[in-house]
Amino acid sequence: MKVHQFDAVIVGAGGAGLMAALYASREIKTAVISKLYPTRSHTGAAQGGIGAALGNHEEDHWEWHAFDTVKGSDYLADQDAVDLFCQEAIEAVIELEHMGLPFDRTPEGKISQRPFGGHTNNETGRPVRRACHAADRTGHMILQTLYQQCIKNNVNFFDEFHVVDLIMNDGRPAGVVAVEIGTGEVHVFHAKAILFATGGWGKVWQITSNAHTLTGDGNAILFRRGIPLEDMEFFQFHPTGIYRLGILITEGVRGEGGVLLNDKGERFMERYAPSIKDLASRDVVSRAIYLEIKEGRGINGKGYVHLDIRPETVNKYFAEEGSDRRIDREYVESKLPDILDFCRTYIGIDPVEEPMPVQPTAHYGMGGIPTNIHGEVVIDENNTVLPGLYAAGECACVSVHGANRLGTNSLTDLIVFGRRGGQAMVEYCKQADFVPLPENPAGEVEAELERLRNASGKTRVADLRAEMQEVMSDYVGVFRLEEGMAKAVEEIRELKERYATDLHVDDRGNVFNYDLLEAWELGALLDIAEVTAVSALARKESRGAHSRDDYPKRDDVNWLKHTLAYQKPDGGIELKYKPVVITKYQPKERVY
Amino acid sequence: MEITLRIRRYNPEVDEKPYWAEYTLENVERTDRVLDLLHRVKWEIDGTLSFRRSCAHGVCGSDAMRINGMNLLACKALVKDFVKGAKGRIQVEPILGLPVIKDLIVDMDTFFEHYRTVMPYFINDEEPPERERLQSPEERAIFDESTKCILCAACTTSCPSFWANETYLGPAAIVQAHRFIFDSRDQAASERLAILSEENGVWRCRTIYNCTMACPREIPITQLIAEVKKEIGRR
Amino acid sequence: MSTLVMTVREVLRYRGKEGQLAWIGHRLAGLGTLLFFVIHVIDTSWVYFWPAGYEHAIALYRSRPFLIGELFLVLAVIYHGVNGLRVALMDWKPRLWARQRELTLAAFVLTAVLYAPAFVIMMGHIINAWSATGVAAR
Amino acid sequence: MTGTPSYNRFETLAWRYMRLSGVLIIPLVFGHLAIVHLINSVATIDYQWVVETRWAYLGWRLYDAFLLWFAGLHGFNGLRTVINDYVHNRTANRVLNYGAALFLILVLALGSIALIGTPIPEALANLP
Ligand SMILES: Cc1cc2nc3c(=O)[nH]c(=O)nc-3n(C[C@H](O)[C@H](O)[C@H](O)COP(=O)(O)OP(=O)(O)OC[C@H]3O[C@@H](n4cnc5c(N)ncnc54)[C@H](O)[C@@H]3O)c2cc1C
Ligand code: HEM
Ligand code: SF4
Ligand code: F3S
Ligand code: FES
Repeated sequence: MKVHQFDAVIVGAGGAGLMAALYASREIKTAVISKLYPTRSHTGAAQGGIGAALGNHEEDHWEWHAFDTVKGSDYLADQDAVDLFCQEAIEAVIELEHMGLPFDRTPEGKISQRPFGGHTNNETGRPVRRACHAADRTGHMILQTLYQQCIKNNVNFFDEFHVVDLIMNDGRPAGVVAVEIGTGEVHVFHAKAILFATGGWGKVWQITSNAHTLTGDGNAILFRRGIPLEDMEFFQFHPTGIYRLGILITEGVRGEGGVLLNDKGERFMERYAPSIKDLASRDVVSRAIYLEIKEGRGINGKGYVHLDIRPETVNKYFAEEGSDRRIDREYVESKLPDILDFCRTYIGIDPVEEPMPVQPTAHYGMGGIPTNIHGEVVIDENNTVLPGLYAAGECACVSVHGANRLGTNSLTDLIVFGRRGGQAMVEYCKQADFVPLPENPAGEVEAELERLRNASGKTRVADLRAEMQEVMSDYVGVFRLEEGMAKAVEEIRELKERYATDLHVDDRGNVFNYDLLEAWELGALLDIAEVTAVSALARKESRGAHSRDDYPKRDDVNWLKHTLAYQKPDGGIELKYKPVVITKYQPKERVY
Repeated sequence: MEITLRIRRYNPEVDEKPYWAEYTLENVERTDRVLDLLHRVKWEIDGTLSFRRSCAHGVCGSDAMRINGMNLLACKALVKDFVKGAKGRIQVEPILGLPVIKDLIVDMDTFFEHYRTVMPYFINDEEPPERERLQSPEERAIFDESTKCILCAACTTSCPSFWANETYLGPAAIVQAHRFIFDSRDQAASERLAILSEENGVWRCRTIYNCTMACPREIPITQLIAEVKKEIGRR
Repeated sequence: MSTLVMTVREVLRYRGKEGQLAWIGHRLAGLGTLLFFVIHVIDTSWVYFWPAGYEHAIALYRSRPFLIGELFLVLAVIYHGVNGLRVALMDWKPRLWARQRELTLAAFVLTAVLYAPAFVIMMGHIINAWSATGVAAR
Repeated sequence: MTGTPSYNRFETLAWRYMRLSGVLIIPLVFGHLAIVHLINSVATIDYQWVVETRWAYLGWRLYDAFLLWFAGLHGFNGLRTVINDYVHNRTANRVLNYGAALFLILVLALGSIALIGTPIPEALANLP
């Protein structure tokens, strides 16, 4: 076992982790630990854009952005945080540009922006161009730019180190335990401040836009250490994943004019969201697609619809709407090169010639580790801060996304709250001392890893994971029912039992034992699946991404509140609730 | 269809030398990725098989390997690209020129060291303006191709010049340098060009084109290298 | 040095297609030509330093292995020259990369076209030489 | 940034030289091949031929001198890059490179001396 000491340790090197690292490393001794090489983080997969009311093409205001965000969240977002978020978004995006990020440009040389779901001109209700982008690889550019700047600033990276535990001493965080993947060696990182930025957990579901490595590790680690998880029932299903593969087709396609069509060739979104149609927010569109499919209007009666970006189709609708915009093949090629590439490679379809088969795909966790606007982890209904512990990015829940995140707001979240987290750690480390390491700080988790390494039951990790994904997709997906969710909770508990008693791991070695680490990751997924199902079962209303057939209406009287799920000492889950911060925007019905 | 996967395997804790192992998989779809097949081997047959992967759709750069003799991303290589009939073989081995650690996993240290050598970060020490620095779409287009790189190393490890001599910075590092050299906002082009004018820099490129053929992001690497060579010549 | 073996092996194994083939050929042809060039300069200098030796050397060139070697030498020089021009062209006009396969094939074809008459003429010399002087018997 | 960065001019020049000399060598060496191996052949070439039909003329001597120097430098620079590719051990690399350079000097010297020194046969020299 090796022990390292840093002022600040950041777990995760996606957009959020790197942004925090940039800020922290300027003033305090900082380490970034990541189970992937930083540039492999899933931020690199983000396509469409980063939201900020720059107004480079047309009138726009951060207040509009804030209202759209709150409305998109189905009024569950904390409005003080949203205001700050939308204000800081502007300077954060400019800061990225100053770091060299190669945005697409307008003819005047400014950052180019495109329309995106749920982002509107508040006066006309029409879509507004707010998504700052670099073709359809915005996340890639952000990740690369931030990593480059970290290299420039000599940030200490521990690449391919898998964090498996948070060390607590007397209720205070003292560091983390990580496995060096290349050698199997266990390392202890002793730190004053620890920030988690481990990203999402889409792998809980079958069809997902998320990477294989997005297994919610940070959330599970903290949850096991008694920290609650907030609003986990809200998980976003992106309307347009490639049929059966789940690979994301960015909302930018619809931003550029693409439309969704059912088997009859109808632009069905006209019925569900008469004013902004295909650019309604994601929960609305995903539900619409499922309803179409349920009514038998999926393409050839199958479980998908078409997304059409062929210039002739798009121009037809532009003309119908009285817009004078027109697009052509070259334009599509230049704005959506990667999307075209994905379709050509994986399904042999050229989107400029043929429409793309799409279905909703598990995409983004609105909930997560509860934090305040400084990235500090808060652990109860009164927002009590746990000093020294921070979270940012998708794994965190500030909450600015509430029950449904608007497209482009996650990348903004990484930058705004990653930066705030980094700054807060600096302030904290300047005045705080190290919490001493407890005796044998890695003992517990080492024992668990040993158990997994030698697990010789009958259930393969992959099979157990597949069963979990099936249960969650069937019962805790886009549409939910009391009965199904109860069943899910029960079945997940059974799977957890088998995980504890009947698991099988082949690889008993130390070097790059991904067999073992996948088993560990499955443990995290199961914990998260359970929290999600339990939180969802309890919430008896429909709001944002949580949509119940048995309670189809939003219920602000009883449910305008955040869920906090705690692990009970005996292993069960306890739910508490905390109020939503409402400032200017009173909840009202959501129509697009 | 039925596919026999022939994999170059090596576990430093058990094996003295690398060896070939074969796995036969049934019910393979023509559109399955080679990554899917590797997963099936790992998940259904032998969990000790080790390889890196994450995104599974060609954007993270984890899983460059040599498939049927050519560097590709396992997640962007489809079975139908290699096998036409109902039965066939696909051969997978680690990329060449970096030390193999286990099975398909190589030690990427040299690769990232070369990457860091070329100062792969934006440098402009002037006080930035209030808003964005302006850049015309034309200026932006000059370095567009080099911004696409995902650091997968498929190019560098396909280059005979790199096989011959690992001190060669390699195409990936040059692409990264190109990204900044030709960015109108950046101020350190000369420093990077000076680094690349050294013996282990661009001159080791012998215009072989393996890199360009291998790049999963379809970056015209050889063109970019040549542009850098010309730029050095101009100074 | 071990990387030399590796390069040779992997150039055969890696499916690098035309560019790689063209390169290894260029390198071998260049080195081969260099070897011949060195020998040739030395023996030609004997015209000054050691005229008798020069006659010996020329006699040696007339022997069977050298006559066959000459066939290869000319091929090597033609190919190296043509391909060298292609490489210089590609470095000079980077955007030609999109046509690299065609250009490389063109270099192969041009080499063949230039070599074919040379080959016929040289074969003629060889046959003449062997039948006329009986060198073939040596 | 500060100061002028230092470029490796030698490598840059060497690379350029390879391309330029290559283009120049083409007519020289193709001509040489045509004369020596096609129009004539080793069967007809001997001391007499060299001295009387070739080096009797200053033009041919110059032609051969150009070929000697351009091809020599080109070939040895090529050899240098090959050595640098495959021989990584510092000492071995030095030894080989210096060895090659010395050898090049020797070869160029031999060739040049022969070109300059070989007397023009009297019979020819006396021609008008
Ligand atoms: C396909 C796709 C497209 C998207 N497009 C957009 C878009 O256009 N606009 C937008 O705003 N948002 C978009 N999103 C959402 C957004 O990209 C993500 O929410 C965001 O990138 C998450 O960033 P992150 O920094 O929180 O985590 P990630 O980038 O996922 O990084 C997680 C990091 O944590 C590390 N890590 C995880 N577990 C451990 C562990 N146990 N030990 C050590 N390290 C660990 C990983 O190595 C990684 O470095 C998209 C998401 C997807 C999947
Ligand atoms: C006929 C005209 C010639 C042309 C156009 C030519 C062109 C070139 C070029 C462009 C290169 C550089 C290759 C690179 O950097 O990738 C090269 C390399 C080389 N040339 Fe030539 N050359 C010619 C004749 C010769 C001759 C006559 C010799 C021998 C004396 C020779 C020996 C070499 C060698 C040894 C190399 C190095 C090979 C390598 O690096 O792979 N060349 N040539
Ligand atoms: S240039 Fe292409 S092949 Fe090379 S590392 Fe980048 S993406 Fe991979
Ligand atoms: S393969 Fe190598 S030699 Fe140059 S063109 Fe590519 S870097
Ligand atoms: S797994 Fe990400 S590139 Fe293949």
